[in-house]
Amino acid sequence: MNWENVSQFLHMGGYGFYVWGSFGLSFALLALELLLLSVRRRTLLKRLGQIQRLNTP
Amino acid sequence: MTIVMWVLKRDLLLAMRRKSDVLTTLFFFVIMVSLFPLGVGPEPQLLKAMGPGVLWVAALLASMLSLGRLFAADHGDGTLEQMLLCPESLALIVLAKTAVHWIASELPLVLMAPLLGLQFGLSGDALWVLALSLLLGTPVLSLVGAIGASLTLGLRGGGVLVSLLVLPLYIPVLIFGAGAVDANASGLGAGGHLSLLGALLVLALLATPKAAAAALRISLE
Amino acid sequence: MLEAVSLECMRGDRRLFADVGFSLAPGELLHVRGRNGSGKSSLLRMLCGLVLPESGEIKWNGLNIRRSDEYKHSLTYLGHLNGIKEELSGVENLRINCGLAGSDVGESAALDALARIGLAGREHLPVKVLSQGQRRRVMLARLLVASTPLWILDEPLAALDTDAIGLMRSLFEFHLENGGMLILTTHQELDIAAKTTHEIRFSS
Amino acid sequence: MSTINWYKYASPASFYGLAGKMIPGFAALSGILFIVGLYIGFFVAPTDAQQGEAYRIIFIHVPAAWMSMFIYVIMAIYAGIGLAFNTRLSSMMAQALAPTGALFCSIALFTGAFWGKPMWGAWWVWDARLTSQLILFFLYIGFISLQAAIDDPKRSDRAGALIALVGVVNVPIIYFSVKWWNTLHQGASINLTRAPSMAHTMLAGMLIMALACWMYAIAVTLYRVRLVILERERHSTWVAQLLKDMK
Repeated sequence: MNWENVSQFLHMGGYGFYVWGSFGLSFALLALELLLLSVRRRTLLKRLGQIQRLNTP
Repeated sequence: MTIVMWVLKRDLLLAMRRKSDVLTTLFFFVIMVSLFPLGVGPEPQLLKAMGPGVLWVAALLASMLSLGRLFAADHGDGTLEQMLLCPESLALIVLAKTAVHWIASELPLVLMAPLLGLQFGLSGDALWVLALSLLLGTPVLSLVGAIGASLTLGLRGGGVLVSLLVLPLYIPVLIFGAGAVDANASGLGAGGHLSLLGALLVLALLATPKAAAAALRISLE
Repeated sequence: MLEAVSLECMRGDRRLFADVGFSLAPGELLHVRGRNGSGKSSLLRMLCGLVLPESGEIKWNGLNIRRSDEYKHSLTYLGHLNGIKEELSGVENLRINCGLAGSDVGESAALDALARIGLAGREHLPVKVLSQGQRRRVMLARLLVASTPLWILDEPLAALDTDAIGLMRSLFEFHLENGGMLILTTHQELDIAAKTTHEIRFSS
Repeated sequence: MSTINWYKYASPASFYGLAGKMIPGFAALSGILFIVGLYIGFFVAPTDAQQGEAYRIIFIHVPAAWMSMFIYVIMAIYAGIGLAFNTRLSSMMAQALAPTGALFCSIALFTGAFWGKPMWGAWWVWDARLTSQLILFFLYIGFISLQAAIDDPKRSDRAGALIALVGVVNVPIIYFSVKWWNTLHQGASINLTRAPSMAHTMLAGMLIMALACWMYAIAVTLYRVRLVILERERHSTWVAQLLKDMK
């Protein structure tokens, strides 16, 4: 095991900001992509549903 | 006369009747280059180091701005459709048009560049290398630019879009072109850079007209 | 002989037309009618090979036009854009346009054609000083010197006066009598004598 | 043109359903691999003698850089197939891949900066790899904005394909020229990707993270291509039926 306790783990030998910044931002961006995609899906389905309701009286 | 000769004749005639277009590109280049000393200060050592890069970047931008004229007018008045229908390979026609475009909007820059290089304190040797590198490099810019120009025909915001498409592809030319002058200044000799530029030119001559012709077909459908 | 088999055209996700077919023999006329935006121009551009059909095939003398080298030599297409340059004179425009199409036309032949179409005295003026109708005539003058068997014309009579329309009609009839083929769209009613007249009418 | 209608075999309608079934598997695989990869990266791999703990950034940086290059090539291949054989589905795949590729490219860029600050003392150094990565990002942006600027889907597919192919031909030239430029101007000597003492565990961690990113990219691309299919095919009867079934 590399780390004796949590604070050492978070400290990353003095590079905590850079290491956690990298990983944090990376996964945040991936999560953002997923979020944007699900929003896009929802709006698309809503719009298609509306169009269909207009076309089938 | 063959069809390609007609294209050459026509485009040269048009370039001569629209001299102001030639001059606007040239003056854009001159103004661009003159802005840098005003921006970074007149320190001779710094200017001498920056000179080749500045001249090359300015040539890149001037070339990119002039791309709008390559096909847009012919697209607007329907001549481009006629060129697609004419019994001659479209790639050859694109090559002819690009050649005239280079003569009208890039050759003046190449001739003007050594003069502007004097403003940056480049030595006589460096000026020669600069002119030679531009002579070999700017045709590549026109050829690669033709692809971007034909892809963006008739699109809204086409001018900005073409820069996004084309500028990244210009990077190797910029590196070898400006590098040639630097290499000459540092005593390494510009031969390597210049031959790489020549290789790029041959590659571009072989490959880009076909790609631009395909792009024109896509854009006009 | 031009043959079109069940052509379909899509613009974006709108179907402009489907199942359009005809065959056109020498001396025959095809008149394409319909309102603006109904797909007339798209059909004409498709017949030239500028637009790929979504489905279907166009054949020239039995060969798909994409594979026929002869087709481009046989075709004269005039679109709704004039295809002429403002900075050049009428003669220059005419000679260059013919040159681009692969036929060299001499100075005197070009002058003659321009005179016949009613531009005598204006041959050497830059086109930008001419009126819309006169510019149209510069473009149409190509038909007077063209030797191609197939003409595809999109609204050739737009902006022309009655004299010029009469001239064009007799030119079309002359072309058809000599075994030419003609495909055109017009807004106005126009009686052209032809061996056979086909008609395609786009609704919607 | 009488090309074979390949899309009869890979029709968007049937692919829509297939993709929907494949997404959960790839997503789950990606999640598990991320956990394993991160565990190896942080708890198993030892501290680097020269770079200290900062080197652990490679576990995300290198996989992202690989993915960004890999996706660009795959995208160009799909786009090229779409252009050559007129297969709509492959053009849609190319369109769906681009944003994820650009995302990995930007991840590679800023993790490079996060590593550069403590190692080189500057957020950005004109190192050959970072510079090429930046240019690759520009190429992605060019592709995406060209496709976005064209309304007609057919023209958009073909124009995008052409610029992607031109880009893919140029990438080696660009990479070579940047490298040449960098050696002439004496770039930074330590390199992020050449961790001096690459232990086996480090390599394993990096590969597993790369695999995780790969699975993620597949899942997200399939998800996005489903949306693209729905948008493009919104007038077809099968989409209408699908919407009815959803209610």
